[in-house]
Amino acid sequence: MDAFLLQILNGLDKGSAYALIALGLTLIFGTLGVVNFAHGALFMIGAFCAVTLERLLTLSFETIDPTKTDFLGNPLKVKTPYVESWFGPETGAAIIDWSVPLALIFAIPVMLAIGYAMERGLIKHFYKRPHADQILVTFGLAIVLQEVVKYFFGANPIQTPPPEALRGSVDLGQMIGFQANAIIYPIWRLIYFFFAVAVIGGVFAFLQFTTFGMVVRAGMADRETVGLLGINIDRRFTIMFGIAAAVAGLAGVMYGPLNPPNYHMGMDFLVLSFVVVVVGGMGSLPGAVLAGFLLGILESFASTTWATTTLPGINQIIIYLVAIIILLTRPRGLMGRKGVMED
Amino acid sequence: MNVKPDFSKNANQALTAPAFLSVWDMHAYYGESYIVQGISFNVHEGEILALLGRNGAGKTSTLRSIARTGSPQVTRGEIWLDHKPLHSMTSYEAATSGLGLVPEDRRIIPGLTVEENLQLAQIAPPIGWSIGRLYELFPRLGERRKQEGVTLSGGEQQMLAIARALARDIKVLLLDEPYEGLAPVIVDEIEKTLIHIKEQGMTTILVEQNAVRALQLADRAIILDTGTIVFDGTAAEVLENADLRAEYLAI
Amino acid sequence: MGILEVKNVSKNFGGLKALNNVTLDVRENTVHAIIGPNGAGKSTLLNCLVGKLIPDTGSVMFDGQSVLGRKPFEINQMGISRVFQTPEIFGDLTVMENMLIPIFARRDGAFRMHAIESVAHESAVLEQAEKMLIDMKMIDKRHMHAASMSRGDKRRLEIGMCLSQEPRLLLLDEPTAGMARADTNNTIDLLKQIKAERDITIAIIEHDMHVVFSLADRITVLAQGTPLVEDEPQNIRGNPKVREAYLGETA
Amino acid sequence: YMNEPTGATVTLGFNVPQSGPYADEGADELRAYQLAVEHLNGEGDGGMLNTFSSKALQGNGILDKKVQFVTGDTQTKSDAARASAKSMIEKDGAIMITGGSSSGVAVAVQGLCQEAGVIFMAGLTHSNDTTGKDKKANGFRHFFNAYMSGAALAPVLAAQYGKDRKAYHLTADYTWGWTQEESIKAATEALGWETVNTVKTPLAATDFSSYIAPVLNSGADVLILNHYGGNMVNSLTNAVQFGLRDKMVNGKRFEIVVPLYSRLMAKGAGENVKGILGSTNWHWSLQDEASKTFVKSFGTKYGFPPSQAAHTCYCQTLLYADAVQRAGSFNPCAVEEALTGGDSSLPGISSEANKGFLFDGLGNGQTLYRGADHQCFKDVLVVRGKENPTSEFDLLEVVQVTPAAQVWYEPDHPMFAGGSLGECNPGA
Amino acid sequence: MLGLGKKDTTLLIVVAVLTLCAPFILNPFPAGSAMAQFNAGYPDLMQRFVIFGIFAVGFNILFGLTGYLSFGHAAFLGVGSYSAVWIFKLFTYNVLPAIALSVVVAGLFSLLIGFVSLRRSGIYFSILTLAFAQMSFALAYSVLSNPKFNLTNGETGLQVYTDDPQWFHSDRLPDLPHLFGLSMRATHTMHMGDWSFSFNTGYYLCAVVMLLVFYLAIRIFRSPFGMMLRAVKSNQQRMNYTGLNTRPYTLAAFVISGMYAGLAGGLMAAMDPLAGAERMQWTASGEVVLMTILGGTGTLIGPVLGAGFIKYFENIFSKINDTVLHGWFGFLPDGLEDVMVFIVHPFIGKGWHLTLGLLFMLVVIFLPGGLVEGGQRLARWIRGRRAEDSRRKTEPAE
Ligand SMILES: Nc1ncnc2c1ncn2[C@@H]1O[C@H](COP(=O)(O)OP(=O)(O)OP(=O)(O)O)[C@@H](O)[C@H]1O
Ligand SMILES: Nc1ncnc2c1ncn2[C@@H]1O[C@H](COP(=O)(O)OP(=O)(O)OP(=O)(O)O)[C@@H](O)[C@H]1O
Ligand SMILES: [Mg+2]
Ligand SMILES: [Mg+2]
Repeated sequence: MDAFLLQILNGLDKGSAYALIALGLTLIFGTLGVVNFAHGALFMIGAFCAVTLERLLTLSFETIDPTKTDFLGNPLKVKTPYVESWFGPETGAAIIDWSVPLALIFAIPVMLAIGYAMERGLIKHFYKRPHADQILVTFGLAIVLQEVVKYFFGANPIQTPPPEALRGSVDLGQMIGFQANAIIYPIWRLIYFFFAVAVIGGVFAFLQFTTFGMVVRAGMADRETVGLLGINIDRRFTIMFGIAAAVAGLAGVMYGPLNPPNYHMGMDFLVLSFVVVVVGGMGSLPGAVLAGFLLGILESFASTTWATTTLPGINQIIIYLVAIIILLTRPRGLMGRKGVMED
Repeated sequence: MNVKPDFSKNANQALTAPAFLSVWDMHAYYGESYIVQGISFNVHEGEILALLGRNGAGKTSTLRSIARTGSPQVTRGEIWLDHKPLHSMTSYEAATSGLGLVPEDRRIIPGLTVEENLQLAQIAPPIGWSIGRLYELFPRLGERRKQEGVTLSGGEQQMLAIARALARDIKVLLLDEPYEGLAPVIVDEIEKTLIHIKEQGMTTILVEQNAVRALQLADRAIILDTGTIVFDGTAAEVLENADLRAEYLAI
Repeated sequence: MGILEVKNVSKNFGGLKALNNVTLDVRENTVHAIIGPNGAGKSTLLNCLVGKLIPDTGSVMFDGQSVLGRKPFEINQMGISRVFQTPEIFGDLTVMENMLIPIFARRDGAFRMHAIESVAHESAVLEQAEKMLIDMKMIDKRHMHAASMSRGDKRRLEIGMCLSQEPRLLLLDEPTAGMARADTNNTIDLLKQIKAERDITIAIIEHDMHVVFSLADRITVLAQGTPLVEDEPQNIRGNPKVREAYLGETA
Repeated sequence: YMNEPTGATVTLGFNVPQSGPYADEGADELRAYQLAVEHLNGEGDGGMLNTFSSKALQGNGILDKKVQFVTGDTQTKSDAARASAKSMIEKDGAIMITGGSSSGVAVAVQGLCQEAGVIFMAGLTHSNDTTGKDKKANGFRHFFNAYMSGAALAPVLAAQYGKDRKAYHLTADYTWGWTQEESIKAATEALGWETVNTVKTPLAATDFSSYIAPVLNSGADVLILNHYGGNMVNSLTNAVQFGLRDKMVNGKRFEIVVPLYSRLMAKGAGENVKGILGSTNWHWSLQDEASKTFVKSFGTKYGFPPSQAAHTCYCQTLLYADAVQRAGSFNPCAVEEALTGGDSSLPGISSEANKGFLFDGLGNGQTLYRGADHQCFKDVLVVRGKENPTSEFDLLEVVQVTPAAQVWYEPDHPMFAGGSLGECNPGA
Repeated sequence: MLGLGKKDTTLLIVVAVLTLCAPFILNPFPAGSAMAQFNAGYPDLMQRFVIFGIFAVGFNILFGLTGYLSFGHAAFLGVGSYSAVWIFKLFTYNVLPAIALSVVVAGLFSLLIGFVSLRRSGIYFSILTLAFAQMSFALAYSVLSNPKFNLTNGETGLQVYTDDPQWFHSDRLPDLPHLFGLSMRATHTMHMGDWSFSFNTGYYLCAVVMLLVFYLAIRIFRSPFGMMLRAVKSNQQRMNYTGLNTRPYTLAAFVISGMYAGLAGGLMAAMDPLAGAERMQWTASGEVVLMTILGGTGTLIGPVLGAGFIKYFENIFSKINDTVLHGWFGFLPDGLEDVMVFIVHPFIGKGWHLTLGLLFMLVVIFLPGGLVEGGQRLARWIRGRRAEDSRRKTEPAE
């Protein structure tokens, strides 16, 4: 029972990562009709926003400590971050400690700007081009973004730890009456889950309670006609793209503390998020979210000892297996709309 | 009788009575193929102009050029609507300036219900007829409001396309074969509507294969052939001129 | 006994009864017109005949065999070809290729892998396609991409494609909508000629009464999913019920 | 023989991961190679040439030929690595290929070099198979292996955490992971530890929460992460996140072990490595003369200390050059004879197989290049994540230097069984 | 000729001449020169050009003609390689049975996957094929390589060991893949002045195979079958109502392209008897997609060009390092030399991916039809210039 609950919890968490990425992707892919292979890169850039902010906050001046030596035997240079000297060591340290949450604020304008630039500079010209061309150009872009990040930050993962106060875990099991240690859950993962719910809710609300979503969908189906109705669809597409980029970026910022970002984390998620979006059904936001959570939970279950001993290797293939089964039994994924990207 | 295009006459008209909508020396291409080959004409406020010609004469292309759809690509020429230069606008700007096009293949937006298709037309100002009023004009649409637009029958889709244009407060209505696929009773109904809105000052360009019908309704007529104007005059002139009708309209 | 027997066919969309107990007999080697107001269920009926839709109840027999439960391509192989209300052609292919495909389908059946032979060497098929294009007066457009033709031309191409299959039953959904008068007359003549030359049964949906009355041997009037009357053309014209529901005052 | 250098130069092929997750490691390897080439050609400060026990090399290239090199990208894929190595052999006439950062690549390239008739000096490859079932006469490994990790680590684990421990293994589901798990499991069980569970994780996994979460409840009090690279960074991060290290189980403090450590990975894992035990081939903080010399010459050139991958690559280059010099020929068969054919042996080990080329002064104490399987035997380091690092490089502290004798095994040890060296292949 | 139209015959002849003379064409720079870095005329890379050419040509039969975008074709290539290596292990190093089996097995495998995946179209189809391929990859990489049942030898890759049975192997034959005793590795190097050219048996085997299957591809493109496939892409609905069953057509195309992939996989194993699991990963499938689009989807020669382009970058650009750069710019004054090296540095060696990414973008932005369109534009431009020249010549000066 507790093991069961535990895996559901884990699945929810994994699912929120999938759902968040898939959400952004489905806005671009399912709504704007652009097969965006650079979406993973946007996620990655989000995570590196946190890294960058941390680097900025820890920009330091050096003083020489003659009592200690560095690895070559020279006097050791001690670094003190400017923020610590400006705000005093304690406040300064606290600011650095909270750099990931601060990065959320930092990332929003950055991601919106990147999204804007990407859409206006590149994607705009590809709405009418075949999907294959979109794949080639966005894949090229993804590689470029990735390599640029690699050039500046290296290939190794870089830790972006959560604030001290939010590290560690809580014993959820004990709270609801299980024995100790039965259901341990990291605080940041809980935060991530609630963050995901909030973002998903926000995006839903925006698209549900405004006509924006409808107009964009209409624009994707028939740009020309929407234009003939006096609507500046280009601007809305740009906004939509910006939102998607921001969602991806924020998902990346928040993901950093879970697993340290590296330059290829986007590619690692890319295929999976496409699977999630398609299993959810093209053009369906709820579908993407549902599929994200579903696949996350199934993946968690498949990685239990019980599952891997009964079916060796099931944890390696579960996502794909489920995707195949769903796509074969439900022609348009879980909640796909008719006619969206079916040809 | 004036069969050959006479630009000087048009130009004079433009000088003396600046028309409501005027098209001046418009040329347009689909890729490499030259389709609209230098067209000039004027439409006065409140007028119904019939634009006639055989299949492939370039009627649709002309309307699409005026509506600034981008395909065909207009390479030269000026289009003025109520002293505003349409030729330097994009399609949505032209639309907000008061142009409304009912495209020939109806272009109902897939994925949207009937009502959403209409709502879509009322997002950008200026807003015209209320949706309720449109349902009064086309009761069938009211009955089908929750149905996905593209599953409507052919005729119903045509009604929706016209309703969508009326949902916006437009100054010039470009109708590309509006009667196509409509039952005769409905055609009568729409004709009445056109007359009604004409009385309220609407300017209309009507492309129609049923030339007789169009000419009975129109004040003036233009006949196109291979992308050029071969006749520009009153509707009555065409109806009276058997040669002209036989040569270009086969009636 | 008709070649096509539709018995008690009903089709519901949600709450809407698009077809309500329709029974229809099309006799061999006749032209049977189906007319009726927009949304009467005419296209839906055709959809049930070609396997696009499966009726909720009822039976459809073609030449003594049931078509229900068969896939569209099987039904076509039985000898039923259909022209759609909005042209369905192979836009990326040339006009000539568009014409070749139905001929191959007729010659080789639903699937055959001629993967090594060259199209250029299929002289019999090429000849047949050329002849059809000449008949349709489209031979000069043979190398054009079908998508870049005007709408009337697309429709003519589609008719040609269906005719080239030499079907036993030809279903036409508003074949002349948007077609210039001359071409409409041309199409009427072509259909007449083909009917004279070989055994073919035609079911036609049309709002253009000129076409209907030129061609039809029998007419069924459909309204709100139910056949209103079925009769000879001259009787239909005078029928007050039909006038009111469909033809309106201009008929 | 193949690619005999006829001009005034000789070309070596440095085949390292330049893209993909191990790119940083590859970059460090490349730095070491460049340094080695400099030293071989008599430039720079000479580095470990000065401390190396064999004095055959004079700093005038190899056999008086100036050393040149070509580089390539393995992409950490066996296919790409082989393509790259082939181009070095076929196009650039490389007589020796070296590098790599994973065992799959090492085995694949080693096989290729055997077929083509050039020498392969493995870079970082830790799987038992490289000199076990996949060993080849033309291939040589300086780096230690999974068995040695287990043998070195287990006694330290027993000493630090007690003999009554229950271990839970998470293992990357591929060849290296399996041999690593097998080795450490055997070594710990021999000392009385119990293995509660072994769970395979997909190599492509990025999040290990669903594998970590059940650990606490399983009755285990030690978690062993048979992961490398990104897998290790993430699984360790997750384990710490789940608070495993703050828990008491079975009345003992819960511990985590990472059998194969590298400084670059430790850097990626950040704070999380503090206090965690593992093993490594070499570390820059070693205080022997050779290591200090190497760190100095590398650090002066690049501004930071070398990684263990850099160290092993540097050593391999020197060892190869030295063998050629001593053999007086580039012929791969002569090189093999010089590199491993000797009769010298490690002191303190009585074994038939204790035979090969014995050297010292390359940082791991006395080292034997064993003739039987072309594996080096030398001291293995047990390290622990440092609690109070003084600099960004100061992440690991050496807990123990395990002598070579303790990690010794016979060539026919079951974990290395199967396969044979075969004949050396000098190429066409 | 050969039942081809004039244009196609010319194309085939051009391709034949290019492939057969590739050892010359790809080695334009003298061996010792600074530019020798750009020479691609060594056996391994030439083999790769044609093998991936075959792969891409086959892929294009599915994607270019029917528009079905498969993201799983690498699985067929991988399966082909594994089958070939198994033949080597069990029976003989002769490449003919190995290649034959790889085509057959890949064909069967693609029949299975195609049959299931083709029930969906558009993106749903793509994801289905992707899922199948990723599953195959996971199985090959770890599940099917466990010690109890080792079909693929996992990470290391399937290879031939000395203790493998090789029932039909004899000591007289080379210990490497061969064609009736002719080793695939056998290379004859011809020196002409400073230049050197390698003629490799394996390459010529691949080249001949490629010409055969390229010819076959032309025939397929020009056949009624090919036309039907294009019709599927254009309008499935119309296909159905014209009495054609689209499923067998698409399935046939899928299997044919799967067999091409298997053939490529078999040839790869024949050139280098090791089958690695990475060959089946989605990135490998993605690569062939990129090759096809980059070269020009739906064109005959495009995929081959695309394959050559990508493989060239992977193998040549990744090998350029700073030392090489200093060699090139050595003639410049020192300061300038360093600046140049600094500028170029991010784009070569470990930065080759960056260059490739940028080129993907540039090609698709400026040449929407891929490299083939680039070529056509160039040709048109040259023709235009020539026409202009001749006009200028004939027209009297004003
Ligand atoms: N997208 C296109 N690309 C290339 N040529 C086109 C395209 N659309 C139309 N044409 C060509 O332009 C010419 C004019 O077409 P247009 O649609 O304007 O004719 P039309 O007068 O509206 O005819 P119809 O009465 O059949 O609708 C035709 O010859 C047609 O073939
Ligand atoms: N897929 C569908 N879902 C819901 N309603 C549908 C669907 N298809 C058709 N209908 C409805 O069924 C009715 C009959 O449609 P049908 O297309 O058969 O009419 P029709 O007689 O062909 O009319 P027209 O002359 O206008 O083409 C229409 O009211 C239409 O809105
Ligand atoms: Mg038109
Ligand atoms: Mg209809």
